[in-house]
Amino acid sequence: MKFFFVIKQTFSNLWRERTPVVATILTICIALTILVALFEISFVLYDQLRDLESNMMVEVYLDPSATDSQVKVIQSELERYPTIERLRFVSKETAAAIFNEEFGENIMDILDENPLPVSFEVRLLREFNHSEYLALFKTQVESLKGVDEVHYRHALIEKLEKVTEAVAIAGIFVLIILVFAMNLLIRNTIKLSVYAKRRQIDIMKILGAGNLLIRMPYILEGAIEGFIGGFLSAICLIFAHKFIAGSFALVEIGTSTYKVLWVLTISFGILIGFLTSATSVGRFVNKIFAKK
Amino acid sequence: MKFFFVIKQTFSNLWRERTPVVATILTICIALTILVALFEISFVLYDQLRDLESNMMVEVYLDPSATDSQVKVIQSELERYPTIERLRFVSKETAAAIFNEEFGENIMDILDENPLPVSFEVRLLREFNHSEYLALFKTQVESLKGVDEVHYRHALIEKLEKVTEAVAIAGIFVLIILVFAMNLLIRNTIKLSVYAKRRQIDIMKILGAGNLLIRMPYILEGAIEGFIGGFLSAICLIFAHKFIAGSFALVEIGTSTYKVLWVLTISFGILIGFLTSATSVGRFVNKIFAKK
Amino acid sequence: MIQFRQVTVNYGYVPGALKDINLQMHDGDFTLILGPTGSGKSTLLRLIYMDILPSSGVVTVDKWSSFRISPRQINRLRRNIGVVFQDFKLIDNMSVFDNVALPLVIEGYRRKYIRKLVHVLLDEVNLLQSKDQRASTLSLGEKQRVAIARAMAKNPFVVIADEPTGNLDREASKNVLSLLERINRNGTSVIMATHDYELIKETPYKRIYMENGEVLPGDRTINIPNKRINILANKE
Amino acid sequence: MIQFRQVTVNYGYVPGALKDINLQMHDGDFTLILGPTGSGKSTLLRLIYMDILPSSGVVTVDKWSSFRISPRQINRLRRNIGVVFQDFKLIDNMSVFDNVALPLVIEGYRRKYIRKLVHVLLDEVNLLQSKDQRASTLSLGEKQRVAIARAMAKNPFVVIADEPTGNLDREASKNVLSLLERINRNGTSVIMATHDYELIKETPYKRIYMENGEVLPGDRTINIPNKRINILANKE
Ligand SMILES: Nc1ncnc2c1ncn2[C@@H]1O[C@H](COP(=O)(O)OP(=O)(O)OP(=O)(O)O)[C@@H](O)[C@H]1O
Ligand SMILES: Nc1ncnc2c1ncn2[C@@H]1O[C@H](COP(=O)(O)OP(=O)(O)OP(=O)(O)O)[C@@H](O)[C@H]1O
Ligand SMILES: [Mg+2]
Ligand SMILES: [Mg+2]
Repeated sequence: MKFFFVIKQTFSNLWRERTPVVATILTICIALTILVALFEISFVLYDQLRDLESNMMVEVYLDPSATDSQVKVIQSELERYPTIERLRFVSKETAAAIFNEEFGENIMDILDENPLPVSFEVRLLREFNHSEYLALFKTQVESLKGVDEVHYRHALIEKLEKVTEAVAIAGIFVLIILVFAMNLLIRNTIKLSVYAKRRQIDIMKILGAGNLLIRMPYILEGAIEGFIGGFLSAICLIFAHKFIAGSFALVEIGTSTYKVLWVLTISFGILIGFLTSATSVGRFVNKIFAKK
Repeated sequence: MKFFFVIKQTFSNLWRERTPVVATILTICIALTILVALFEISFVLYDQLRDLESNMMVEVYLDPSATDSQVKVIQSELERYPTIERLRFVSKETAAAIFNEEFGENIMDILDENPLPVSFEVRLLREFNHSEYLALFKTQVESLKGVDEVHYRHALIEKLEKVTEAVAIAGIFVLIILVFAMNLLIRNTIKLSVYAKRRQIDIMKILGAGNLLIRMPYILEGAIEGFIGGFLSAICLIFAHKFIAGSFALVEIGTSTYKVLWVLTISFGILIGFLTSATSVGRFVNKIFAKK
Repeated sequence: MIQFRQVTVNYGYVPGALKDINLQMHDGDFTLILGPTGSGKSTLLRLIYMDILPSSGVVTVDKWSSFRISPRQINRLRRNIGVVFQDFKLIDNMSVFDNVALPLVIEGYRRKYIRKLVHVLLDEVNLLQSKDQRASTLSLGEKQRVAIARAMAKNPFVVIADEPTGNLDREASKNVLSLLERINRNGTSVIMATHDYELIKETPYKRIYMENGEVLPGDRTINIPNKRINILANKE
Repeated sequence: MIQFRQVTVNYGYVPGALKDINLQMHDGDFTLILGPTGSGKSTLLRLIYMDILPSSGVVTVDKWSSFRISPRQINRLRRNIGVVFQDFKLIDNMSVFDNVALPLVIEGYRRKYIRKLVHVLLDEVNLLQSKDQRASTLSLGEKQRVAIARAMAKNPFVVIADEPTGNLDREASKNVLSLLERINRNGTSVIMATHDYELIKETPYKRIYMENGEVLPGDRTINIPNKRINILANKE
């Protein structure tokens, strides 16, 4: 009978006390939505910045005196690097075109001969595109025979790196604080909704009800509210995704993440609703003696 | 006497009903802190990205045939541009040094003569550092006599621009939604804390109390909670600032913003506490007839 | 004057809490509402201070009619009636003093005047020594006396007392009755619902006897039935 | 057996709600607690179901002592006592049926059994027709009867009734008394606080007369004082 009682109590509470129930569901929904959305936004942003970084090219200039076979050797050396994503050979002609692009001047117009060196344009794998590895790469490759200099735009890359790092740190920082804050907001709401029902809890206690029996309806209620809040939050997030995907080509989101979203928000919602109401009721259950 | 009654009621409520009072203050504090912090973070981030953009230089290459007096004229023309922040003359020698830097090759080693053109390095004012204005600037300056070509790295700048724009749009978007969400969270909390006191409101009504008298203590209570919440939020934010200023050199925050912070969070806290409780009580005041 | 014309009250899906009531109470009357538990006494009284409106029929109280009354007018009406609620309706976390002062505060009286008047009222119900106690900590008899003091605070044109002696002993009950009688002598109408037939046995006041939501005809003299039945209360 | 030894209760800064009480109630006794309003009757009863603990002294109830009792034991104690609270303590948004069923649910009885027993109990207090009504919508007399039904639900070893007839008419009051007497004849102790001297005038039960937080010595026969005083209640 206790089981039936708990179930009945839970659902009649959900229906009759709409004000606190709606407030709790809304709070959970909003908190989860903000949390997940900010997580995603900072993730995408970080991604974009890293992408910008990886736009930076490393150029390996060869000695003008390097022979064709030396070039071949260097190329195969470079191809063995697991950290390189793309490797492009830049002939004298291509270099002239780049010169033209950079200096707005056709080098062949000025001189009869093309003085520009042969080079390799290297794009490193994303995760190695940071100044430390680049410095290592530079010394390693420059020690190869026939390589004159390894060059990359360190000023810009370092600046970008700083920004990206700041975004990452701030993101993690904000998210951790946010998790706490949102948890506290949800706790607050559930605590208040239990507080509004303290008379009922007092009566149960004075009839000698055990802690579990008093708590169960609230715990279940919290879990159900968490479920609904998480569910609504997933819907909000998916709508937001659809809207953003429609508006900005920049941000691409796979539809496969939707499943993760459902699972994440709903399970997190249930968990927090469950745990929070369990502990909130406790505060009111634990006082045994009347204090009116 | 009504005045004294309201004041007395307000303060005795604040003291006696600690659970909802603390919950409301916490909610307001958290909501405001998150709101302001995210606003600042996105502002700083946007700033940093814009700064990165403005690192991009515009180069104005002159005709190799340009005479010294032509160069003077061009320089004074450029100096008249109000959009230019910094202007640097790049002599043939400097250009050679830059060539060396870019191509890892001393041009004087290859040739006897320096074939590089004289140029101006232009850094535009931040707010003009976007592709549209750059295109305009390019056509305008290229029409000057003695100017060969105006050159800037449009691929990178456009990409950066896209990211910056995305950050700006997402930032505004998130902040607007956040303002609504936080408002709703605070409303929820205050509504719940009023809900917990609905019996008292019912009694006041049945004694024939006017709406204003019933509402006033709650409105005042809300305003005071808003004040405290805003105050705490300002303290949190200032601590966060101090901590961040200590950790990252990157982010510089003027201490003059502290005053703005105090004013902002406190006045916003009071406002939202005031308005929200005013409307929340309304819901319970407006029902005239018993419905037990 | 208070008038009920063909008044019916249905509570939700339970119809007939009051059935076709016709009544008149004149200004200055002392009226007793009698009847077993659940017969509709409180419902009748709630109609007067318009806590509920009739499902059909019209209740007229002084110049206000339930047929057309605005929320603002209901407030004004309530401020002109003193009610001793059966369940007291004290504000739990206010002091005894503040509870009694409340109607006066609502009326906007001056502070000094309120303080003096509340002291007199509390003295009258013998609770002066408890004036700073929180209402929630009072014994039920004390609560009832606070409720009585509050109802009389504003010098209303009618005092409604719903079972004002339910938690009082004989002596205190008699004192409440004589208090109401004194108020009545000063011109205030009094309407009192009670089960305590013993208390009002010898009073000459008009009686309205209710049963099952109906007013029994005539001015019945109360005779306490002596049949011994196994069940409690309001079965006929 | 219930025993009070040198029990004192102080509420906050108001000392002496009970002063040095020494009492014994034997199993199977029917005990009446009499006294004017505010004299400490409810306080005495609350000590028995340990809603409060004595400020000094010891209360012993059956095998439990207020001196050393854990929260879990208090729950067990409360489940063995049936209490008719003076303010009923019904759960407002539960139905009458659920309210009466609550102690049985807490005890973990089977569903079918509960349904049958609650029907019998509600019939006994003549509220079967209201079994699905929400408790908050009941008339006060009805609430009181629900509280009585709930107190008797579990067949407790002692029933405490704090003013169980305050909201009932004479007839219903007599029925409640005879209900309590029937329970008592089956071996359950009954402790009843009441103001209604008329009701218990001719009963042979043990009386404890309280005044100002003290138990008056001896087994006083009640004589209703007839002195006419201007103030209400518990002034000596
Ligand atoms: N809100 C409500 N919803 C449903 N039924 C109600 C409601 N309020 C009262 N009732 C029912 O209407 C009937 C009359 O109630 P009322 O309170 O008027 O009785 P009463 O004569 O005052 O009884 P008592 O002497 O016990 O106070 C009761 O049976 C009660 O259950
Ligand atoms: N929590 C409390 N704080 C302060 N005083 C209290 C508290 N509870 C009760 N009292 C006081 O203790 C005294 C005894 O109260 P109690 O409820 O025991 O009286 P009672 O005999 O039951 O009266 P009644 O017949 O009116 O119910 C009262 O004067 C009351 O005001
Ligand atoms: Mg009634
Ligand atoms: Mg009592």
